[in-house]
Amino acid sequence: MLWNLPYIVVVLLAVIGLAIIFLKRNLIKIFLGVSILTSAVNLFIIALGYREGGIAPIYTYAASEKMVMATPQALTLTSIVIGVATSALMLSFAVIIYKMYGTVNVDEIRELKE
Amino acid sequence: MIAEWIIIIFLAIGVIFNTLGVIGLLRFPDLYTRMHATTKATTFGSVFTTLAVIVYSISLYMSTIDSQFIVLGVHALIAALALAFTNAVSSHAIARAAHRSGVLPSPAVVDRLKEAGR
Amino acid sequence: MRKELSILIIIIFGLFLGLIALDLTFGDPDNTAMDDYFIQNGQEQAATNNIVTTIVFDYRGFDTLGESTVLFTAVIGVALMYRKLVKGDADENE
Amino acid sequence: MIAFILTFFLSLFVYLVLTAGSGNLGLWSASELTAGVVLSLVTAAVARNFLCRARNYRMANPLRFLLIPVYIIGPFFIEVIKANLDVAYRVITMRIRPGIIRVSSDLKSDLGIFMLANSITLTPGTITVDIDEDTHDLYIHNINVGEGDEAKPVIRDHELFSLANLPRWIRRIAE
Amino acid sequence: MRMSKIVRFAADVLFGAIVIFGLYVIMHGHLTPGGGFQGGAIVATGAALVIVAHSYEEVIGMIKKAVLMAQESAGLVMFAGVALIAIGLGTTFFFNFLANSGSLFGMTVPFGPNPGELNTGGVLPLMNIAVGIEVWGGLAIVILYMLSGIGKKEEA
Amino acid sequence: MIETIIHVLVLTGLIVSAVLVYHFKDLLAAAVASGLFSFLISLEFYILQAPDVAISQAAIGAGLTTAIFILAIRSTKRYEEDAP
Amino acid sequence: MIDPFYPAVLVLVILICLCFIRLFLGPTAGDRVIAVDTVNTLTVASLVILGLIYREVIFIDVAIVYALLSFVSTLYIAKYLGGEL
Repeated sequence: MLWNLPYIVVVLLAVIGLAIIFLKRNLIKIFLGVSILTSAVNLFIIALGYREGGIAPIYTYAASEKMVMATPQALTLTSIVIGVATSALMLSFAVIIYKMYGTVNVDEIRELKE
Repeated sequence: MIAEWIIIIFLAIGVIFNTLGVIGLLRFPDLYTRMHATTKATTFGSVFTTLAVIVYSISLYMSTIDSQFIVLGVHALIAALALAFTNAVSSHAIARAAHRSGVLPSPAVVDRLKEAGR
Repeated sequence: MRKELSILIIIIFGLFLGLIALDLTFGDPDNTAMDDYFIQNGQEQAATNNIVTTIVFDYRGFDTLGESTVLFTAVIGVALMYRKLVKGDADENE
Repeated sequence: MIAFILTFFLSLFVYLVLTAGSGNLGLWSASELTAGVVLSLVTAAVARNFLCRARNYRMANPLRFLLIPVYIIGPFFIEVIKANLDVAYRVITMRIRPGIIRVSSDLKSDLGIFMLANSITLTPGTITVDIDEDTHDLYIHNINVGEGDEAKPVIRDHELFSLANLPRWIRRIAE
Repeated sequence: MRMSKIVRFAADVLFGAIVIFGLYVIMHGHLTPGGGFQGGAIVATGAALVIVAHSYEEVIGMIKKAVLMAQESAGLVMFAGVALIAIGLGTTFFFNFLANSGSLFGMTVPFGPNPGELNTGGVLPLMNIAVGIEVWGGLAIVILYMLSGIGKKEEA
Repeated sequence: MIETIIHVLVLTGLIVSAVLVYHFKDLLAAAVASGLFSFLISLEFYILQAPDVAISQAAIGAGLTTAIFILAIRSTKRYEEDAP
Repeated sequence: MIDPFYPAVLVLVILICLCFIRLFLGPTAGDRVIAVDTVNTLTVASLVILGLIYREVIFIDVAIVYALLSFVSTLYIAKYLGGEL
């Protein structure tokens, strides 16, 4: 019914995230792009496990009903929490770079490093 | 049967006020008047759609004595309360921040806060 | 020059991903043997209703141990970096 | 110590509301009740210095707590409905006359100021923009300033509400 | 600087509610959606709410970094310890030795949305609590340190 | 049928908010759009029957990620200067 | 008797999409923030109704989390805009 529209959306989101990473020169903007890319990957993993007409993998009613695959959800669950910690780490790198060089533009940082 | 009509009426009220809120968000001239539309109308509308859910859960509990509908109604009520509480405070915070950052109400007959010099 | 190259790389990568995406089918996954095992046996083996928690902490607990270690390390990294950044702050908390 | 006990009972109440309908001891099961007591102790240990920051225990009286739902369902809700019809009218006709005016109230406690500010934000075509921390005067943005109100330096709080006298209710609850 | 009085009062009231709700999510992780990661993140966000409503100097007096750091380490150690007990009992790593044993957390679970059977799940509730404590401490301390980075900067 | 329309609308919103993150020069606005992206992807997880992940994404994306980005923007600078 | 909920949630999602216009246009950052705040409110309402449509009681927890915690990011942005952070 939906064909594979979610996968197309995942591809578009990944392309937008990559475009931000490649084309923008501001470090904070680049980290926003990284977080978008992470979310796209999470959405891809969840969409892989979706079954048409399935219910959530929690036994609220009796068993033997069609359930959505549970392993992708378990993997995504931890990856989101890890994602915020790593993005905090990246942002603290950005803050330190700003302290040292006075800018967060990657081109200027590269020039200043010479 | 009465419950169905109550649900339909509540949903209609909720949807209409949400729509008016979003139209106000798009139509009003400056930030503060937009905030009037969003804060009051959308909070009211969302609380009413949640009330429809609560009425539905009560009617289901009346017909089938199943304790999970108590859970449904109570949690929806908590969601509505949290929504009203946080929306009021956050709109105050945004209005204060906007006024401090220099966004003044553009059509305004009087601005006592600016006269107070804060 | 570099900008055009970047755009080219992005377009190629996007087309590559798009070809993969067109191959997959949404809403009907193929290999589900492992998940079916988890869904059918998870409830009685671990006595839980939530299969996701069962997988996170029981069947794949080793993964979770690794990930919580990653979380710990990232937080320690942030703490060390900021403790070096803010000198006068170190004495009021130790 | 009083703060600890108050936080304990409030969080126990919230937990019991969250888990209502789980068993047959009243509405709760035995394990839920045990867990509720333990978790409320943890919450009280963590949050005891936050809830009762002002060290003002006037609200410990349960009768005042029971007045809050009455306030929300009764006069407050009527004012909310009127304010929403007013906003709907202004959205459709765009007939607005906005301005920021100053409102004085003689409420002193934190809860009173908080309830008045939130009632003003949600009800009569007004939004609380700022608060004077010393005199507790509120600066509010009114979407339709009444004729002649822009000349007055200060407006009393009960002049804003037309159907029910909300400040009097708040004074009865919080002062 | 701190925010206005209304926001501060709301933050103080909501902090308790968020903490008890986060603990509810942690405790019911094996019955309803939720668990250690989600509940810990919710409580940490509550801590972020308190941090944003007050000034940095007040926050330092209320929330101690050393406590949060100890909490994070204790969570990780507890998580690994529960997994190691299984080896001590002669089974494999991460074996759910408490499930269906009849003792603490050892009941079998019926079907239902909120059956109130908290006493189930074997070691899963213990692990949920451990991970919850770890995530709570970790994410709260991230916010606190990132706030400390800007506290002294602008005046210099 | 209506479910499909809802699904398509949410997916469209995801793409639009991601494009807005790319478009804004003001980093604060970009962070706001990123927060909106987090909310919508949480709604998408909810529709895909993953409530665990939806809670996680709502807690993290709604509160913490935006807060961390705002703190970092405050520590550095707000506007992204135009690269030559 | 689940019929009236479907059109309601459809309208809510359409309204969410309309808020993007203000997010895109908004001359100041404050306008964008109130657009996001509106999206939060509408999303909580649609989450509650969707939870009812799926007949899953436990899904309502997500809406509570949402309603409680979207407040925090709004406060951070407001504090930054007001120059108090």
